[in-house]
Amino acid sequence: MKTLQKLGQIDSRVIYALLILALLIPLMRPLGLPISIGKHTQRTFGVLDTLQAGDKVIMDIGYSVSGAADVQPQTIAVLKHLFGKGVRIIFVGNQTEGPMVIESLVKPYEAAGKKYGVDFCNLGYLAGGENAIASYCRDLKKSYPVDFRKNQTSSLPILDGVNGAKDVKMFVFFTTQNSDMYVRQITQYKIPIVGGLINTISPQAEPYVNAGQLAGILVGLRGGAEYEMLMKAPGVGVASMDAQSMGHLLIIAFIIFANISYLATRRAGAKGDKGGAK
Amino acid sequence: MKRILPVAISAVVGLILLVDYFLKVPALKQTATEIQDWGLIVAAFALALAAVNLLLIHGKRIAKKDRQSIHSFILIAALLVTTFSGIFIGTRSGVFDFIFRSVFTPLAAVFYAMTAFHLASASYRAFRAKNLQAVALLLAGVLLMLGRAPIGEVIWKGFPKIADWITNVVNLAGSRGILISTAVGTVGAGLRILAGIDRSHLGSGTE
Amino acid sequence: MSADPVIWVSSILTIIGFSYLFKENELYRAVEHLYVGVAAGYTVVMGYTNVVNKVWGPLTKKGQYTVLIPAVLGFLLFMPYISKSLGWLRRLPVAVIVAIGAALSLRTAVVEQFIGQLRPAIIPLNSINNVIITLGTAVTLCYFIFTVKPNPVLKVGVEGGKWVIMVTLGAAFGAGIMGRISLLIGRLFLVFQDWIPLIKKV
Amino acid sequence: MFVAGRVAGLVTVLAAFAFVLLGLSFARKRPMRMRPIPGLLAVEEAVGRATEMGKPIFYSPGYADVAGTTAPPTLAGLNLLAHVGRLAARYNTRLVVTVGHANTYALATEILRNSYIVEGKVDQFDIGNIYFTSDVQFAYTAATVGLIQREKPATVFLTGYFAAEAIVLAEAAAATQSLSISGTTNYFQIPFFMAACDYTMIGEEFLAAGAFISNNPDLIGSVAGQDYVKILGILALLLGAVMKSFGNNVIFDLLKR
Repeated sequence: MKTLQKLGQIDSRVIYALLILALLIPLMRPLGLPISIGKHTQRTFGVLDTLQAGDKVIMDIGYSVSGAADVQPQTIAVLKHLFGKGVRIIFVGNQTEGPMVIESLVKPYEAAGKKYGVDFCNLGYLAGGENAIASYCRDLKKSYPVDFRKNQTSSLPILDGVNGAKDVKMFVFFTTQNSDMYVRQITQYKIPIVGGLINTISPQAEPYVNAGQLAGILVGLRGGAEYEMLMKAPGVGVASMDAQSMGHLLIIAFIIFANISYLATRRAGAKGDKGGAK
Repeated sequence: MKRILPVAISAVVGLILLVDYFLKVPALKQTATEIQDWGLIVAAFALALAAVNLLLIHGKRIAKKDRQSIHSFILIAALLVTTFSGIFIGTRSGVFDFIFRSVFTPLAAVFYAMTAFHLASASYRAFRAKNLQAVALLLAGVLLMLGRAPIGEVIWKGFPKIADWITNVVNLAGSRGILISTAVGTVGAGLRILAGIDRSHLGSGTE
Repeated sequence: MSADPVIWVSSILTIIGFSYLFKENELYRAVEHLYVGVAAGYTVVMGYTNVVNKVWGPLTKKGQYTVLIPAVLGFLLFMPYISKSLGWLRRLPVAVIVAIGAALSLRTAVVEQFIGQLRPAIIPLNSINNVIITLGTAVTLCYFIFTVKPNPVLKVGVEGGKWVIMVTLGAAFGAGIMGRISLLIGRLFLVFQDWIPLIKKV
Repeated sequence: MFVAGRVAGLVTVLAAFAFVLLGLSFARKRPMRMRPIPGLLAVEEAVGRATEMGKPIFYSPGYADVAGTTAPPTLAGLNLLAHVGRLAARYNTRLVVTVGHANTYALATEILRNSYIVEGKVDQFDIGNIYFTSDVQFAYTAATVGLIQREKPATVFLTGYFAAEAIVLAEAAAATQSLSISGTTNYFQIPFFMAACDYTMIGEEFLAAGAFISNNPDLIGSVAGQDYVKILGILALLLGAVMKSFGNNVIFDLLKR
């Protein structure tokens, strides 16, 4: 009992150090645990794979840089897939960081020959949150008269014949926020919506997938790892999975320990009370 | 005037957007698009509000010359340098890009990532099964974590299946119930605002 | 070690940030203020870009004078800083933004979330899972009914709702922990791969 | 005239409006009762505990603004603060508050002063117990955690709008062995509150609690109105599912219109 109580008083800094070690060691010496492909990723890959060369999609980079580590690997893998197929991408950003992140994402593709304004464009950030999504889906060029690189949007060939969400093949978003506003504002245009989500919000998106309002979702870093596997291009996602596993085991061990000691002290406390009454 | 005008504006704007969505009124289409666009412009102006507030508060602190004024100085300097480099040198310039990638990005990420440490120490000290429902919560959480991390599958093939059942069946029902209930709340709150019953967003009436 | 100044600056800032876990210190407070300043400045730049693109451009190049209306409204947001007696004018743009937000979410919440989620919950009760899904949704809704006089049916609903909600929150709990760990892994990559090459690149 | 696929929605909106008005008129006529919520029932116990132990009560409605999307939980938090403030004034127990946003700060001071006036103890109201920190999430968090560690309160209220910092604050409360009551509408944070706090009010439960404690018939009436809509939803759902099991799609198809 006493050892249990002592263990409960370990300095927080020891716990922090344990967490760093649990993550860092498998990053340095990977275990190579097998990663199976979940049904969400499989399904999303299938949906995105229906796109043909020349098809246009709107892609909303709606994640903040604070949560990027969980979502960006998915984004990179999906971009590899879509650009590889010759899909043309209209980028928008629902968070202030969006346009800068988009520039860094497209950099390697632009260097490899993808043409700005033809194969892709970066329309930038639009203030207004949900209203921004509703507005650009309704009237793209009115909402964005000028793109992030200061071109008139009416002069961009990729936007020829694109006046809103109804004129593209698909809507893809990556977000660290809720998926609610995307579902609310875009479902009415009857195009498939694919969402790349931060782990935290993924359970709440389940009803949307079940109802068909979201055609597919990718969930967090694991979703990114699975997509990398499907693309046969392992990256940050796959490299992180062993650490993710060890992190989970450590936290689970903590929770189990905390509750054993809680139960033990509670039982001891109950006995102590009785003793006191005598 | 101070009370009625804002409420009247809310009511008109709201009514136009509602009618435009639920009924086919071609004459309203253009107006509704225009109103939404106005909202975007006002929202863009609102982005500067936080900066103005910060400048006022920290400007005062610098004037007071207390122990914290060095921090306020750092804040204001950072704010001004970022603003000027973005506006006058340009958002695609090397300076702005450097500030974004080497200062903004890592700091945003580190504050968020730090919560992982607090989570670890909370799971060690604070997450306790105080009653049967808390047991259900912790158990579902642990099973999900085992099912979603690759190691869970190595330990036992059943873990991913259990995690799937939790998310696709029980969580589906619960999340859906919460979603429907929240939707009703959104509708209720929206109606209260547009009908002028709820005016809390306009302030307490003392300005 | 990396030769990229971006990696150096971001790694050092990251370590100062994490130093808070050891002990709150002056350097930590300094970078905290640095962050607040840069974030606010960055936001101003994005707002400025929006205003130039959506107000200044259309006004000077196309002569669209209607954009002056929202521009004036936007300006009114700052009224409380300029004049005490006219500060109330701030309420006008606030009324516009709040009304747009309320109407846009109201109209689609009812169609895509209320009806849009009720409909797929109406499924034939021919398997245990289907029963759980339909009844689970119903009892969760029961839990969020507050003013109806207690009756046995509602009581059972509320009690059942509690359990469904607990498991649902448990799923969110697990997912939340997963996400936080991913974020920390991201920081470790920065410091121990990009800066100090302890982790091999794939 | 009507848009296909949105008719059922339109009918729901109109019904909801009628129900809210109905709820309002009921609530204005006579006081309504609310289902007991454990977190709310625990408020008196929590204040009593602090009084007995001679330690302060800590309260945070979060770092958010009273305008915009964070308004409903923040306002509910302030309504509860008014109530806790009255109890604290009555039992002469110190109440320490942190607020992150300037607008929220203005309202919080106004509300608390009023609580002390109502209890006839305006002389005991000390504005220095309400700390204005910063509306920057983690700056607010650091300041709040520091305050909890220094004050070692008997009771901690985390009731308002909270995001990623929820776990940090809840852990700080647990570390000081205080009784903790939490409530927010941010569903992604509720599980962490649930696991670490003694009482947690979940989403709309918290908003309803705020409405009832405010004694504002408009707010209470609207909660009632929303209840009627939910009951309608439950009936459509159950009836529809039973009918569908027997091959009848009437309700399912109605919702498609």
